Amino acid sequence: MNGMLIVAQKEIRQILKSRNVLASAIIFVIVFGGFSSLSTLTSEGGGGPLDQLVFTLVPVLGIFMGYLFSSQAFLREKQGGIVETLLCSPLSLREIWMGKVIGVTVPAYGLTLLAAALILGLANSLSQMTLLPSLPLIAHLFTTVPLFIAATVGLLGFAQLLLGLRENQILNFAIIFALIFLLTMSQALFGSGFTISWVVVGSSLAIAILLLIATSWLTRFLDKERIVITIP
Amino acid sequence: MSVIEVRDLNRTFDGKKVLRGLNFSVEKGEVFGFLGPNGAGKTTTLRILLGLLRASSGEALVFGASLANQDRLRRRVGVLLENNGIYDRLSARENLDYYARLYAVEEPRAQVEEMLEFAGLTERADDLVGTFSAGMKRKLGLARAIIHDPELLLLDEPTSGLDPEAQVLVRDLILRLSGQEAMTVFMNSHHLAEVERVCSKVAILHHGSIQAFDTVEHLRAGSGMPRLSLSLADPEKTATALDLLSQLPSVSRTEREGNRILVTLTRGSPASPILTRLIQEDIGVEEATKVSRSLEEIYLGVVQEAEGSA
Amino acid sequence: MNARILRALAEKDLREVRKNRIAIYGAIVLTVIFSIAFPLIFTQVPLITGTEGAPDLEEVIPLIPLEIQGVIENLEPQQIPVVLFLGYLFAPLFLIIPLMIASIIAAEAFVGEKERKTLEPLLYTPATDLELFVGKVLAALIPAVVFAWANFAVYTFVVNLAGWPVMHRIWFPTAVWWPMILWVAPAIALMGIAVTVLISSKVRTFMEAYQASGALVLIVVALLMGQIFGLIFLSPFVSLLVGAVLFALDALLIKIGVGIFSRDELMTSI
Amino acid sequence: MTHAIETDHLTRTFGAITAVANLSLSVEEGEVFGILGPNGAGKTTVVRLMNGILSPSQGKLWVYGKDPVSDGPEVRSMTGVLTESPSHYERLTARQNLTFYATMSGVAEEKLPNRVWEMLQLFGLEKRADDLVGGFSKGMKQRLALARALVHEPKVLFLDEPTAGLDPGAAKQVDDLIAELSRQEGRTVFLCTHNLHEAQLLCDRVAMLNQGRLLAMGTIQELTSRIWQVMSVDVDLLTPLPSDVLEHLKGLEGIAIESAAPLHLILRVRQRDLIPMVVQEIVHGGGEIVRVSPREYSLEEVYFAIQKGDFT
Repeated sequence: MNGMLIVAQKEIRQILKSRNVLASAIIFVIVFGGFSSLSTLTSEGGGGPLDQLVFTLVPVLGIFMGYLFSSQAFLREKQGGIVETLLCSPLSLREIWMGKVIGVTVPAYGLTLLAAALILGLANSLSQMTLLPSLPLIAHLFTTVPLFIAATVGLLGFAQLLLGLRENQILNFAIIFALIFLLTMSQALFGSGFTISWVVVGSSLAIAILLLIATSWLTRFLDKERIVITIP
Repeated sequence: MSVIEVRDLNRTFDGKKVLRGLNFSVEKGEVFGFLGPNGAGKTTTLRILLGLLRASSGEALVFGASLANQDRLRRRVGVLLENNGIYDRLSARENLDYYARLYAVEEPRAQVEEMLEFAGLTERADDLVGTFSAGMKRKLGLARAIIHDPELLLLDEPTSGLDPEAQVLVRDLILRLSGQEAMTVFMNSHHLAEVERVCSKVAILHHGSIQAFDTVEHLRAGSGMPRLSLSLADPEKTATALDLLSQLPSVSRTEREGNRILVTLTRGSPASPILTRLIQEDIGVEEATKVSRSLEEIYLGVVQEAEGSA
Repeated sequence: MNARILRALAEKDLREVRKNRIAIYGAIVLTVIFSIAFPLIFTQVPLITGTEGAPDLEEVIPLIPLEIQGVIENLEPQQIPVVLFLGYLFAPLFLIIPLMIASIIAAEAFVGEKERKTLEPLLYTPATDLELFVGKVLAALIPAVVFAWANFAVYTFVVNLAGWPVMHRIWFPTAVWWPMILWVAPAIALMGIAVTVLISSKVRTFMEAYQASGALVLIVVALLMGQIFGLIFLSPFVSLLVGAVLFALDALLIKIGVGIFSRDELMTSI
Repeated sequence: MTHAIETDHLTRTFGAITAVANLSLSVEEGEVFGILGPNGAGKTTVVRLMNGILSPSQGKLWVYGKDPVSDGPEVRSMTGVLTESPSHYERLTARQNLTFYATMSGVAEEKLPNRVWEMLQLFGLEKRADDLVGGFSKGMKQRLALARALVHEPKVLFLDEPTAGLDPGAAKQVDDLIAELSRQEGRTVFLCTHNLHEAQLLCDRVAMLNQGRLLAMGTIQELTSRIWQVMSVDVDLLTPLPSDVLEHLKGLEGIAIESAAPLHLILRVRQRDLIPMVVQEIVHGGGEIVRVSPREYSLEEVYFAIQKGDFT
């Protein structure tokens, strides 16, 4: 347990120190967050569209952050071969994986909340009336979003540890496309008129929890031999 | 109980036999040199010992257990692989601190400082490791590997890429640890001159099986007749000297090595008649030294023989 | 400049790219999405939903630039989305193709070599700095533009063929596409290369360079969004202008790039 | 006569760091010239300067009379470089790699296929010529890198750690090949190495650097005799030496007796060439010699003495 937290702490520290990655994350947030809140304002209808926007866009941003940071924590270590030394430490493979997942999720979630605040703040300051997020949306931000990020990071970390370099490059590529797709989808979604109710939030929370359970079930397939053999 | 015990170890990768029935053991306090050409299976053996790869059959025990199912046992083992296990984006101190805590070192702070000093990095302790030279990183890697005072140290090419100064440092450290603290050391190495100086025992691996496993002295003693290396005052006379020597009954073979002559004596023959004979013929001798075979010669001989029989 | 050296360099880079899965899969994915999937979706949707899609468009039409409104006035309702999206609004999106291909190859040619340490041996050859630079730029530019044009051909074919049941005639390409493909596409490909070259002096791995230059996609997205929200309309004239601006920027960036790409600078930064 | 390489007060700084300081040396045609020193001594920078990859901050240098800064392409077509890591285009075959470098280095189109094939054969890679380099072993990659450095028949060969990371068998092959290139083909070899054993075996002359400064330069013997003016010699005997022989030895010019056990003498001689005379005197006096060994200083001892500053 303790070892896991040590790993998590190190990952957080390392992510906060890598300026390149942080910069691209922040640029991404500003461009898409800012852009989206601008476009909501051009459409009419007040709080409804904003809620929808935050509901869909924020998890996507979170997933993007998780993706950016997890390649730091998992892929980079594998490319360099450092992971082999880590596997020789007294931690179990599951502890290492968990530690890294926590270490990536915390800063990714932090930045995501920042992005949500930015979108809401910008929308508020630019429109004449006060646009407050609804209660279900707030619940969504504090429960579903971190779970989604953790599940994504867990899955990505799992794949990055076990796959070879080339497969990982393909995976990376697929993810970039999936993200662009998700972004377009989330933009498209807020045009249609559905509202963010407790039911919607609850069901997305259920999905997140299921995903997380599936992810932790996958960890039984973690295997040191697979990792070592696929080190380039 | 042996610190390392390998019994009938086999490993296949995609139907290809990489290790074929390995047997050896390393005792407490020994410095064990694991030699062999690239691709002989050294890294695979090391990884199986570390519990990173599975054995196809046989066992590889460390402290009587397999590290593969005993993660906590790793606390007694220090490892320096080809990769130093050091994060470029953290400082030297942060790196050591991380590992000290991973290995649950009792007084991490004091230990980190001590290790920084050992690696000669106290002044650069807070600089990012990315700015270090290859030699500094290797030293830091070594400091990292011994930060928890392991009982067994496994090293993969510990001095590769190091300059002569750092090589001496590492060599002295290995000797000190094994001498004073009875640490057991297992090292893969290509640097035979170094292995000769630090290792008490060696094994030579070739195509996945062990061709020789003994102390360096024993290997040397078993590797042929005594030899004498001569250096003449006047190199012009080398050819005459070769002629003369090859006729003597106590000489079984003569070879020319640049300006030197290498004479292989028949067993039990003294060297003095040879010198006397040369002086009588007015061939000045500048140097006459008995040479024992270097580990390099022994190694090349063993590998060549294995290649021939394969 | 020695043509034999330029050719050897460009050929070598291309040969390597052909074995780079990320480039190959990228190219395939781009083709499938942009040149096949999009035209198929947009031509088939009106057929399936019938005229139901039309009311939605009623709201959007006021946002559409006047120039296009003139074009779609005379169309039947179910032809409108086809012409609107495939014929006009998608044009800037198509720029992603030359941009991404150029960025991937350039990242490979400039940063990939550094990452795999093959750059130093290359610097020890008698080729001049400028020859090395130009050879690598050409290796990225030519295939990117050729690939974009080939995709344009595929797109034209699919749009006309799949659109036949709706349109009943060969109507594509529309005028806005020509300057976009012939003039803006090379400009943006060159932009991708120039930016990658500049980034290459700062980053150490291919992936970093590729991800960073991916930010350029934002330019395209901005053009696209701008067009969709009716802020700008890329008429042939505007396209020529955008292309000219891009080329001017390219020239500036490449000038800086040539300065960075000297042996001394490269060795000092490693 | 022009030297193969000559530098005159060569200096290169990177920001506040001086990588090469006031270096003046010359390398003769056909010799194997070793350059030794700790990491960061400036060895790699020197090689880069000599190939015009870096420009000097101060000072001048010439490779066969050409300035690498102004005549870079010309100099580089005369030089071949083996870099520290033998990096190749792993997605190309051995033949494609060599062909590419041959073209870049200006090997004529009509000679090219033959030359490439010759190199592949020379380095024992002909069977793997059309396999991707990615699947090669370290030793094969190193041989391919040597082939790459030699494909345009350079006059000067720069080798940076040519045997680092190779197993002893492969290392010996490479060492033998270097010796052959210089001894039989007359190429000039500029060798940077941490392996002092290898330097001792191969180098005609060595230069020792530290922090960019030249500490010493010369043959290993010259350096040794400059550090240790007196040399001690061990003599083992089969039977005790007659006392008059001992007295006689004491009287000789340039010779002193450090200790004289019945069967073991330790002498101090001023020069190496006095030793044959000593041997002769003992044998003529009826002594039976089993072993004569001058205390040999290994290059390692010389190296550490010089790096420590025992030599000024």
